[in-house]
Amino acid sequence: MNAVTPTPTKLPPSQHEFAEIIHRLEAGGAMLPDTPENLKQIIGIYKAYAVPMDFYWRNLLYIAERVFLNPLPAFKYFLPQDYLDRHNHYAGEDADLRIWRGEATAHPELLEFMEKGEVKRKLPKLLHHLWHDRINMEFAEACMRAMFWHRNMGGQFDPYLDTEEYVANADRAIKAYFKGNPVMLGLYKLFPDMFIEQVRQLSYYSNLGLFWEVMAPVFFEMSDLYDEGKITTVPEAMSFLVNGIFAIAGRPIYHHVYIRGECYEIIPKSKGFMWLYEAALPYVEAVFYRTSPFRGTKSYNAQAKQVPENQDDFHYGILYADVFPVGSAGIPPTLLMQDMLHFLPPYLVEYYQQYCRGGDDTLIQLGVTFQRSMYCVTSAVIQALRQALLYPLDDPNPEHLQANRAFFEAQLNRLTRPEARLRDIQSQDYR
Amino acid sequence: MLQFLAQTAWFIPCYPLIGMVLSLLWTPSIIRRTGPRPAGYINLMTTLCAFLHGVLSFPTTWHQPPQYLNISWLEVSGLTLDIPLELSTTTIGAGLVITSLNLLAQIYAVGYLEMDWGWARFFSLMALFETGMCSLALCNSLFFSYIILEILTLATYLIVGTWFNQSLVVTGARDAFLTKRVGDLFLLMGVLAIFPLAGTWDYRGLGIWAQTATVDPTLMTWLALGLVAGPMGKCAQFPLHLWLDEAMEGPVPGTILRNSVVVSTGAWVLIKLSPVISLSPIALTTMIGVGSITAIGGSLIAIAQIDIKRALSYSASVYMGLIFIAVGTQQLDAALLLMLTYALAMALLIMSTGSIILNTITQDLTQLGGLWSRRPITGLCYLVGAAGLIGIPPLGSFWALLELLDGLWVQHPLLVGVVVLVNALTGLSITREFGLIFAGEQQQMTVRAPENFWLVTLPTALLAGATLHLPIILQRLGLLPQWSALNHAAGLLLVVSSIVGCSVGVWLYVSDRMTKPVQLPWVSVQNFFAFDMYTPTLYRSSIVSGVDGISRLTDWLDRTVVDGVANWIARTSVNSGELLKYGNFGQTQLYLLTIISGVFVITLLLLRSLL
Amino acid sequence: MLSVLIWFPCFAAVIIALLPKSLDLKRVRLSALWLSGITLLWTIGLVIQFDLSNPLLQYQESLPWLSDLGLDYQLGIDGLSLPLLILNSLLTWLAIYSSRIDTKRPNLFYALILLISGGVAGAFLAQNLLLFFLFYEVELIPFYLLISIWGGAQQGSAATKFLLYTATSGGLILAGFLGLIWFSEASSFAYDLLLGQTLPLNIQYVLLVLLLLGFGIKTPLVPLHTWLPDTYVAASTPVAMLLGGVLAKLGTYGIFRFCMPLFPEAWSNLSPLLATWAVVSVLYGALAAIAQKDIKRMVAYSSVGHMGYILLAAAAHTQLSIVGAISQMFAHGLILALLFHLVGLIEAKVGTRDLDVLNGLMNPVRGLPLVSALLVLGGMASAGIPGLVGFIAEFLVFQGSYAAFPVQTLLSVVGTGLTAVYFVILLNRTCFGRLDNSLAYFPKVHWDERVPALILTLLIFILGIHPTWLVRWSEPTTTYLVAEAHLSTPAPQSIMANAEFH
Amino acid sequence: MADIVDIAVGSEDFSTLVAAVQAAGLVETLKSPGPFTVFAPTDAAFAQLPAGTIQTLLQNIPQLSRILTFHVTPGKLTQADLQALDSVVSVEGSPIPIQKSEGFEVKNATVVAADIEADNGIIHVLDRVLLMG
Repeated sequence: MNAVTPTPTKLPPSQHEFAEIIHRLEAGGAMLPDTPENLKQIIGIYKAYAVPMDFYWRNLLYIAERVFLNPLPAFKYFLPQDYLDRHNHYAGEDADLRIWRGEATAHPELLEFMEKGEVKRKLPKLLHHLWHDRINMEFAEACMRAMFWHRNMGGQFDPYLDTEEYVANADRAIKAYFKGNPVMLGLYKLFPDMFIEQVRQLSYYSNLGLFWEVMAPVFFEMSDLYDEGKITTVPEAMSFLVNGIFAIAGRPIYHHVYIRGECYEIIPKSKGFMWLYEAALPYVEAVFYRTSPFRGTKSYNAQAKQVPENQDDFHYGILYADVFPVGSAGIPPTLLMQDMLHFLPPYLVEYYQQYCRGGDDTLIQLGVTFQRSMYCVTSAVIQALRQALLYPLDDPNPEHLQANRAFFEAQLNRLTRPEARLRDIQSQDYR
Repeated sequence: MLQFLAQTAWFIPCYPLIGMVLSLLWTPSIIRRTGPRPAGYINLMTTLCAFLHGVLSFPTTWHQPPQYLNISWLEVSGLTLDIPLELSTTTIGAGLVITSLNLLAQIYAVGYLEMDWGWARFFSLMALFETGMCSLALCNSLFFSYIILEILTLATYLIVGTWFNQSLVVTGARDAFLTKRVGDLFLLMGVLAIFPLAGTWDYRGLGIWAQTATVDPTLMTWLALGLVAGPMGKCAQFPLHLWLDEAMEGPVPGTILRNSVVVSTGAWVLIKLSPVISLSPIALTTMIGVGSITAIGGSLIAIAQIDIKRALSYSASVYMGLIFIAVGTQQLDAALLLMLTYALAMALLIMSTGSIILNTITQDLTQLGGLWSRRPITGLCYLVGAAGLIGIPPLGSFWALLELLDGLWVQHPLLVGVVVLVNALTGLSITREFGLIFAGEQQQMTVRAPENFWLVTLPTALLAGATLHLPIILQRLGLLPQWSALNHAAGLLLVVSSIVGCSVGVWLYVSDRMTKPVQLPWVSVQNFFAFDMYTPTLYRSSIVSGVDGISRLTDWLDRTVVDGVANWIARTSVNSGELLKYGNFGQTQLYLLTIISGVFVITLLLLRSLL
Repeated sequence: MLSVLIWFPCFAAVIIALLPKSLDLKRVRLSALWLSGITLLWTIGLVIQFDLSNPLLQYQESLPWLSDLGLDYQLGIDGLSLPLLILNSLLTWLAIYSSRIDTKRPNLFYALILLISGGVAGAFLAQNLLLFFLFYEVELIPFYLLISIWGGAQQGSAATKFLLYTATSGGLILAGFLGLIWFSEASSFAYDLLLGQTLPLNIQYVLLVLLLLGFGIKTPLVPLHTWLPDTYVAASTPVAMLLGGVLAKLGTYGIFRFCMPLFPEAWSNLSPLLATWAVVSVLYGALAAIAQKDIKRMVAYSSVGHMGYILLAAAAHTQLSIVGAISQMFAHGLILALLFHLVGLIEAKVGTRDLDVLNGLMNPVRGLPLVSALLVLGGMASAGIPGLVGFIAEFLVFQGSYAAFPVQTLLSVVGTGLTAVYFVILLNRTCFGRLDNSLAYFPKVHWDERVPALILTLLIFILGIHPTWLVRWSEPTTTYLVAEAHLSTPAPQSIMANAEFH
Repeated sequence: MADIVDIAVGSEDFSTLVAAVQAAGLVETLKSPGPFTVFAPTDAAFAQLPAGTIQTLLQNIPQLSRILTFHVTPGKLTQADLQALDSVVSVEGSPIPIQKSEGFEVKNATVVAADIEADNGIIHVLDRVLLMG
């Protein structure tokens, strides 16, 4: 068992700018201070995040597996019933590993929202869609595109997309998909790379879908445990995540396509791609750290040089983002905040009522909460990496402890940039 | 039915207006529990209605004399301000171009801005532009044209400012507003000055007046220059061209509309005013001069830009410059035709490059490359747009430029040279962009670059189709010259210049022969154009610092001299230092009040004795 | 009929003042709102019955008072005063609406505001010079108290300055009136009696200059304006709305009612000078506004500039320009009240008016989005963007004045350009930009606080799109004014003068 | 002499490892001539992994074999050979860093028993399961 029991550190105090946080990490804590208020916020937001995520992963897989190369996918967000009924591999009776004790099909709150929406009226799906009373799948796709575009973030998934084996697999699927469609086949003949590139993107749809399939039950379970009083501190919440990361690390990442009932394995499970290396770590890097500058905050003018020249230098993810403009133009996270707004647990709704503008600025208050919660998730990733690649926190060997510290410091160095929100979340007044 | 639609064509601008008002529901505080996308859908629908209305009423106007309508607006002290409308093939045709481009731009925006939350504001502004431009097309009065241009100036400010959190957007919006406003105010001066002379603002009336008018030449020159200055700002002509560059901070879908049709609004007014302006030879020469400088300078600047959007924005100024030349030499038909062919080609170029920007993140031409094999549709659309922009037969602009050349051929050989040179330079400029984006090696940012999804790609492809079909439509409408009537020499010259320009572009930027980035041997010359001939610096050191300095001086005068003297008088006249400590309410103030009341009463008593 | 507009507010003021001190703050405000609402309704009633075809005074009332003094209680209303009366009643109501719920000493506060409303109405209605002067002076004290008791920083000095300037203004006007009586040997201060006087030209000059200086202070015109920025800035929001929206109009009203018709020859001869003075005011106000760092001060200086247009129109005194000027008075009243209201809201929520601190208020969730949107509209209306009420008023002024003073008119057009400059600076700094994270915890704006702004915006829009409703009130009167008051268009100065409006 | 698999089967400490190798179908490979250097985590090392980790891997054979092949490197490298190197490349493809510390440490694991010779290679016993990254 992973035991993040706090131990008194045997090393001299760290000289790092975030020494206090490093000591907290060395004691098995998180970057987020351990207060009941923080705990309530992050657990509540995990719950609110997990419900739309339950939609995201199903829809992502639907697009990767069924919609595939449809040139006019106007209805790609209209999820068919079998994808809503599709069993999550980590929840329900028949789970591979039962992380959440709830059911394996789509979450009931999600189903209710899809049916009645925020207008609380049962209307045809299309009307809900047109009224923008729906889950913002665009956000999930943007996360996927961030992973796809940044590509070079460890793991073997991305290099595989450039292999001849992959191209051959994709070629078979493309030809099968467009069978009997001479126009598209002709176009494929003319511009094969265009289609292959699309399939690569679809493989990332699958990748992210499989990643989130795991995270949704993890968050649901955390919410349930908190409601039952079984998670009482932020480090406990974090270690639940760390355990989850390990438990699920070996989950295969693949891309299957179903064309006329037949399965085409574009990326077969036998490639051995793993959830941790090929999905989770690239996801954290691409979405939490990098993404790309919001057009509403940075100029893309080439002469202004506000956008870095190297993808490595991109630091615009949720750990850095300024949440305050949420709701205005050019600030993409608004889509996610809006999605979470529908599913806030009552205690968070009540909590937000007490501060700032009460119900009026929930979108931003929950955005800040989300930022806090993602600092907790990042802490879990850092602790998990430390556990996997380095040494236990109570290791008797001071050299090992020093190695741990060097690792923590290296991780936090990325968060010393002025725009990082690590400083802000240390205080409860940032909301 | 069709007749009814044709008669009610004045309603075309009202559809987008309805859309605009409805989409205000989603701006802050009204509908907030659900997202803002319906605002976009509503505007798409209203634009579609406007477009269909135009399409259906267009054929009935064909070969018919223009219809004139008057809508009364204001009548005051002998000044009657009716809104005169002209419903004719040209005006409804212009409305069609506007609504169709806006329709495509809005579909494009639904895709391009799918991650954006500012839909209501953005789409309502797109609708406002559509309303404004359609009414400008229909409206037949200088006064109302001025009103519309001024409202569009405000709309430009707001639409460039869509992403107002970003600092360069803020300055860009400011500069766009102020530059256009400067032009507008000159136009307003012209509007004010022409009325006492002509007694009307109706374009028809002005035309009739201009035939017989005898005005003091100096006055006429100033008046005509004022009337030209307004369109100069709108058309981003030198020296009022800077705003278009900065306006590129706005979202791409807005740019599509702005660079293709909004900039032409000025040219449209200019064409309408051309009988008046032609009363002043100096104004005509100025127009030709400004147009030529902008056309040549702009194409050189465009070649030196590293930002895709900016390179194209300077090409917009260039073509507006050509239109200035056309109007300046009284080639109104050529000007109108060029406006049409240019609008489609430029919109297409912006759409296809916008599609690149959307998912390769960077706008920097030096960071792109190697996209052809994976983005062939966008690449083809770009090529169609490029071919449609410069003089390559049989696409649209070839005919427009040919008509222009034909008109210049005999009397203005120098201008023929200018047009041909500009055509070649633009050819070079757009092949350069093509080479840097699509040819060459993949770079970091272009390794993963799939073709965009249908909401972005489909409107681009549709527009490419329209650009390709434009010559056929022109042929049907009888707007293309007969083969026998062609000026073959001019045509040949034009084709050769296009080929030369493009070949140089291909040689430098598409083939592997040259190392990128291509450097001129003279860095200072390259920088001179890359930094827009240093006009921003020039502005900062002249007008901006001038206004700033004078305003500071005024403020200083106000604080020290004016206020100081007043205080000094007060102090000495009341002659009580204590009284004027300007302290809190206290005895002194009470004292003062008593004095005033006393004076008041005494005056009354005095009066009694007086009378 | 008309007396109600004067005495009902005064009566209301007494009631409010006598309300028990223990009464809830909200109740006091609400009663003031109701009472001023009744005045507003009464005004609307007058408007409905107003005979548009009659260019002369209507609803005349006349009571002998101190006839020995030549002071009789003579009231009347025409197309010049009607829009201003509406403005007065409307802005009083809105000012009370926009007062803070927690205003201290509410009884006195609202009583004073109502008193002002009655007094201003009196000044606009008075058809006796001395009566006008009495009402004109009577404003002074309540305003003084309102500024010095409820004002912001430096309210004491600002209030004193206000008092000194306006007292001087009153003195000059009184001197002018007395001189007029003295020299014309009239038996009374009755306006219609004096209208026909024919004084020697040099005496006309002296008296006209006295009156112009007096009204020029109130308007204000450069360089008599320095009380204005201090006073407007120190005054609380409702008081600033009244000061800028209504009180300043007393000055311009005086120019049109007294200076122009009483001394027609002198006026015609001086008008080129006046037009130049107007341009100086316009440009000076705009330039000074550009340099301000305090948004309230900026708006205050904008007022100096805009008053210049009215003087320009008065100098040109063509029919069109006068209609334009009256429209401009009304439009400016609406716009300035809106701007002061919004600036007040921003100050109340954000806690600062400093352009260097404010930023990003357009942000839809944490900013003040609606306030910002309306501020954009207000600023643009002030800068004369068409479709809003400011444009048509300014345009009529320009078109009307161009025939008489082309150069001055064109320079004033430059002034509107400069207006655009400072409003864009203001909007860019306050509404656009990034919200400062450490500051962005403003309290929310309640619907209640937005109502005055929304009403004003609606009017600005409606009158901008349908300006007939704005100009029709004053048109017959101006026709009459220009025709009857022996005013002829000044000697042709340029070839423009062959202008004919048809 | 016994091959690598035989040695592992014969020891009490490697029951998890052996089960995993069998499940992953790597028995044949490890019986082949090789030679291989195998870093063999003990049962205690596997037990340190959080609950569910092994279960998930056993359900997903390709992933399991990827982890296992990360513990194997081609060639027969003794402690002395290894300590001369900075890292070796595993059969999985990722590098395995060799620590330059006092003891014999492979990545973050300590070698509890080194240089167990087999027919087709050599075994080093680890106190911790190695993970890529």
